[in-house]
Amino acid sequence: MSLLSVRDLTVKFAMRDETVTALNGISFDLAKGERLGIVGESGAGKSITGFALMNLISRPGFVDRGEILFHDEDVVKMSDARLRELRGDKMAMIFQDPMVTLNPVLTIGQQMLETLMAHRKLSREEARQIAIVKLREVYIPSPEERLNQYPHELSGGMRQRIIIAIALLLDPELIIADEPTTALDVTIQADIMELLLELCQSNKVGLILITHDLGVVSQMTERTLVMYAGRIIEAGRTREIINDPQHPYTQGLINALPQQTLPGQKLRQIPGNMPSLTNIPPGCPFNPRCEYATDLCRTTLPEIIQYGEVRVACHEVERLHAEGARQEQDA
Amino acid sequence: MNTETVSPTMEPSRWSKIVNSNMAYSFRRNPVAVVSLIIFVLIAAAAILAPVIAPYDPYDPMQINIMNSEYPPAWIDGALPEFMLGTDDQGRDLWSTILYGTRLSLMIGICAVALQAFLGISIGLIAGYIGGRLDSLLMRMADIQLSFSTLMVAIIFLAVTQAMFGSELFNRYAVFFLIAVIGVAEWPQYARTVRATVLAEKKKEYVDSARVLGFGPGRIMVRHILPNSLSPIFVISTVQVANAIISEASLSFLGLGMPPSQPSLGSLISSGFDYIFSGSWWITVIPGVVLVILVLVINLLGDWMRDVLNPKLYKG
Amino acid sequence: MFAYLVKRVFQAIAVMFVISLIAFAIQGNLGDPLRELVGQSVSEEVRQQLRDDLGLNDSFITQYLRFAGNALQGDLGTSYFFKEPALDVIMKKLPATLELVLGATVIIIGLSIPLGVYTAIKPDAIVSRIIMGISIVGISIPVFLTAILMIFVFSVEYGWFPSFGRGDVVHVWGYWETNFATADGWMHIILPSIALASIMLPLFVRLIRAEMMEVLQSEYVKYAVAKGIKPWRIYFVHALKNTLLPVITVGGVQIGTMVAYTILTETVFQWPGMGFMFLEAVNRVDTPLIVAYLIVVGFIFVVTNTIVDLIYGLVNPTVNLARMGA
Amino acid sequence: MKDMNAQTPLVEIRNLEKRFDLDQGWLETLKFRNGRFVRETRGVHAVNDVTLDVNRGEALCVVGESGCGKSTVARLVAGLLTPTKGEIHYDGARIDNRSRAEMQPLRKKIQMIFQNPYASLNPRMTIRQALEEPVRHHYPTFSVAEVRDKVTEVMMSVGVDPSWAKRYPHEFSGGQRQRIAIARALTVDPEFIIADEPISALDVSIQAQVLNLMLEAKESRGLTYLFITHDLSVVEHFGTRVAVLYLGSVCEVADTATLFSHPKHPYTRALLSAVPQLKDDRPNHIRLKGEIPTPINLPQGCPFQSRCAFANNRCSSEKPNAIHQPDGSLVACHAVEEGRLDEGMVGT
Repeated sequence: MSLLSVRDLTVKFAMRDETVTALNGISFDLAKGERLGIVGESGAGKSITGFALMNLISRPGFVDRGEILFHDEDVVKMSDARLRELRGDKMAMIFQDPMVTLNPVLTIGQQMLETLMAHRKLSREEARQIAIVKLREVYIPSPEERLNQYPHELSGGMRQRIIIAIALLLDPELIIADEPTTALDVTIQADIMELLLELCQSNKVGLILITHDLGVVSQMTERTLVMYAGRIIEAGRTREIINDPQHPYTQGLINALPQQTLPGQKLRQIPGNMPSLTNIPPGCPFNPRCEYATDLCRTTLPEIIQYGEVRVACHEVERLHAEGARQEQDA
Repeated sequence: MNTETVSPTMEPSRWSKIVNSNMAYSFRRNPVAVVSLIIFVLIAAAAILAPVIAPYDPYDPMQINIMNSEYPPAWIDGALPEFMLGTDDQGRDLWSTILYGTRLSLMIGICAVALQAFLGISIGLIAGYIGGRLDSLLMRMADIQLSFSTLMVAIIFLAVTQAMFGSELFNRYAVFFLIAVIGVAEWPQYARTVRATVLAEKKKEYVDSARVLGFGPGRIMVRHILPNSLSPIFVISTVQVANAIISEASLSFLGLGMPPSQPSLGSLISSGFDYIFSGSWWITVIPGVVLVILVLVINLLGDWMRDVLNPKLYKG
Repeated sequence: MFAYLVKRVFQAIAVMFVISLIAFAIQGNLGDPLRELVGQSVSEEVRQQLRDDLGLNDSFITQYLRFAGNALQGDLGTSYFFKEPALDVIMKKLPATLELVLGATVIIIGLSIPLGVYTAIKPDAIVSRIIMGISIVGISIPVFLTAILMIFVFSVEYGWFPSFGRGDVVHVWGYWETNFATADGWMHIILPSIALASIMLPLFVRLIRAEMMEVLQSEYVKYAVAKGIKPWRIYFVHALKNTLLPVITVGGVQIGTMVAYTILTETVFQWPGMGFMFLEAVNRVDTPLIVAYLIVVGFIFVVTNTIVDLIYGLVNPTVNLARMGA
Repeated sequence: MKDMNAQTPLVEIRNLEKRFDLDQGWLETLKFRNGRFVRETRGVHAVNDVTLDVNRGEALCVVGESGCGKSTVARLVAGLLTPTKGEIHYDGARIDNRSRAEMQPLRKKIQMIFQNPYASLNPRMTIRQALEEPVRHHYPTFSVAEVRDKVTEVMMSVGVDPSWAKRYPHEFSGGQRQRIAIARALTVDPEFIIADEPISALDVSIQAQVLNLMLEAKESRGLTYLFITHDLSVVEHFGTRVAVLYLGSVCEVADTATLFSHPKHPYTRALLSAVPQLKDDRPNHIRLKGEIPTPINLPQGCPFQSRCAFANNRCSSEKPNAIHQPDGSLVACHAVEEGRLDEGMVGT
């Protein structure tokens, strides 16, 4: 049985004189303890997906249709009280920028204890002990002292560790991490990612990792969704997607990385820009930037279909595959 | 080499750009703003055209008959039909006096704000752009001056001036004293807002880019930073006009502003206050209502502007 | 913290110095002390003699030092009109003004926080819209006009409240007589307090609402929601403290405006406080009293502003610890 | 390396140092310690004794993590900041102590591209105004038509349709704005471009477009780059030489190929291993102790000692000098100098 099952999730934003579809018919499943990456560029809808899973979309955005089944219970239809029980307890979230995630006027201890005491009947002392244990788990030195400190006294990496500790406080079944290391330095990013991976594996916690960095996805996750303009365009096992991407956009994204080209040579760029949500072209949203686009692509939206090991939303996937195979033979 | 083939659409004309802009759109969608602007324009027009509209000239002693004093407005028993809103304690036609008074209040308000804006923008730009000791000195001064409040500074200044010059001389130049004191006393509001915006803008890379291109500080301040600091200046200018009108009225009410012979709305209210207990409420209440409506529509426009432009105003 | 403290105290002293200079300059240029003392009918030699005796022919610096020295010992001159020490006159009037300010402050703080928080939490509710509508009308009515209209409605038309004076006061201690001990005193202070609060209250409601709405948009509030924290805790623990930090600063700045408004309110209600006294002193060209008022008010500003600054430093963990830790 | 030494470098940075004062007024420098007052100044040592050359036609990449002083170096070279100590020479002439007027002729030659394309264009100026302004300023004799031609030519070369010139920056996407910012720098025909993280605010697919544009411009216009970045994969692709900075000091300078195949400094090694690779299944990096210290009142000795697995007493007392290695790279590390490092590596 899957832990999380998302069906046809559609999120819209009410703008000046129209409603804009930010998330369009997203469907995916997550098994217990599974790690899933959601990749895409800014504006693809990956962060909105993360917030929608916890029903945290606020005005002017709203969930238009679809369901998010967490243990067969629809998060979209939950009462506020039931949502509060779930958030921070069975489902925890790690935000993007640790410098602004913690409340500047409350101590680390206050912010950890309030989370515990909102969900469990615990005395302050019991809660404190749990907080200290969790801070140790994320390798925070002298955790007792940290509890009395304010966020501004700690570095960004330290704060993100504390946020991970807060996420783990109530032994959640699912952690949603929205670009957890984008605001951090490379060496710190590597430490945090390793820590997150280790904790998810040892505690059998499901992870949804939202990122723009294919390298991170490759190291951290078992399965990957690639998003473009509010839709999933490719989904499957991470290895398959990295090694043998099927959708022209995924291919372009991987090929555009400097590692994929010899130094000094021209990078294989994807032309153009991601369409803005108010102005998504008809047919396949990627068609104006796609070198394989046909008339069909310009008029009809491709359904996401099973192709080999992955699911992919592209009319021309067979032709592409054949060409790819031919090129490989040539080479 | 690039494949962005999206051809530019027809260049829209300047006028249609204005009409379709965010600001015009939100204006049309906001009935409060539309009504406020209409009322403001009506009041301003009436004030400017006061000499044409007003049936009497309140400054002309020949047209005033003390025997006509304290007639009620036309809809109350005992009114004289030629005085639509009744008369004041000196027998002046209240409608004409209010028109002239509004004219004075609005003029003092706008001129004082123009003076504030000139001082505040210059000081704010220089303090923000040059920074360092000059900046901290100017801002300390602004903080201290602000904590004493405009009204307090104005009251003390005008009280001393009046005592020094005697009321006759003071009354003759009251308009200029008021403009000067309200204009000078409020410079910190502007200076701090402008400085905060300048500091925020100075950090942006287009200023660095201009410096790397070798432009001088004058050009960078006026051509690059100032145009990007306009939204907060617009917003506070509106609010400041409203505040200046209130300040003028308050000072005149205390007898430190416009004299009763040349009344602004504030001095009119003040002179009527003594008659409120004898039942002649209109001398106070009608100019009071006009004053409130004038200030209210300006504040409503300021509110709307703040919502649309959404500038980060300097706090504290 | 040390530097912060010393800095504030130094600044306070500097400001008091400037105020005393201004006050001294006013004293030197406003009116002729001899005329007040001896009238017109005295010969020129006697005048010269008196000038020497009073030290009016000394150098500017000597005169200022004497003025400042006397001021430090509480001697701010003798009121021409009351014929008693100016400081005594002011100290007698001070409690009335302070009680008025206290009444208004209680109204402002007591109402602005709940109203501001409510309108920020429920911006679209009808009640919020009504509160915001009233508040913008509120900031558009000058204090003196509110006072006049209240007298007109509640005193003249309905006769519910008295229109002037302090009514029955009870002597407490020293110069202090209080309004809060008798029913009549309460009746007298209600209208003036409301009038004094009338422009500041809507200002603070709007300020708190704006700050609170900004804080509610912040990442840390979103994060608190994502942790499953109950709404009341988010509003009153997470958001309110961050909201009040900038409000404290603005509050400090508004103290000056409040004292200025007491002049208006006291004039309308003929409230026997410092403000009313000051305006009378201006009309009588009672220079020592004007100067004394200036110095006392300046002193009150400086002290309250310094205290507000220190409170801000103590409440805000980033200011406080950053300075202490270094 | 040898034939490069034959000609003088285009830019020489000598013992550059930049310190930002943190204290506001001397009162804050007074501290109460052990019952007595002590005067203690606090400053951010953003750049400490940095010596670097930029040769003609090369793309020197400066890499490091936040707070390492890489952006400060860029801003010092661009003349946006004045160094606390040290010298900067351009084409043999000293430039760091010049007045604005004396700098004017060089402003045409040295240009800068910034990180955030949303902030580097004046939002109140149309593209045309933004591009014509520098041309008018530096070529006052140009006629209106000449200015227009110049701007059109540059716009074409960066792939921005000249008919868009009437528009304002907010009508463009991030990638397009960065093209326009590059165009603005190119309008004055510079020979040296300082690029401060020019692609880190952009999406992956757009990064490639901008990098390609910069490479093209380098070839067609013979540009020299000082390229500041935190992204090592970009360095490998773009740079001819790399300088690694840590806490305001240079750790290692080497040819790109040498640095990536044989990194020597322990920090460089850690940095390289931390980049997530597509091929990996698992994070597999050299773990550093602790975190980057703040550059306030730096400790004695090697700046990296607090996080270095090889640090010993010498490292905590003596700051290592950059020493030439057999393969032409410069490394500032006692452990490398003493050969301790590779023994250690054999052990693992």
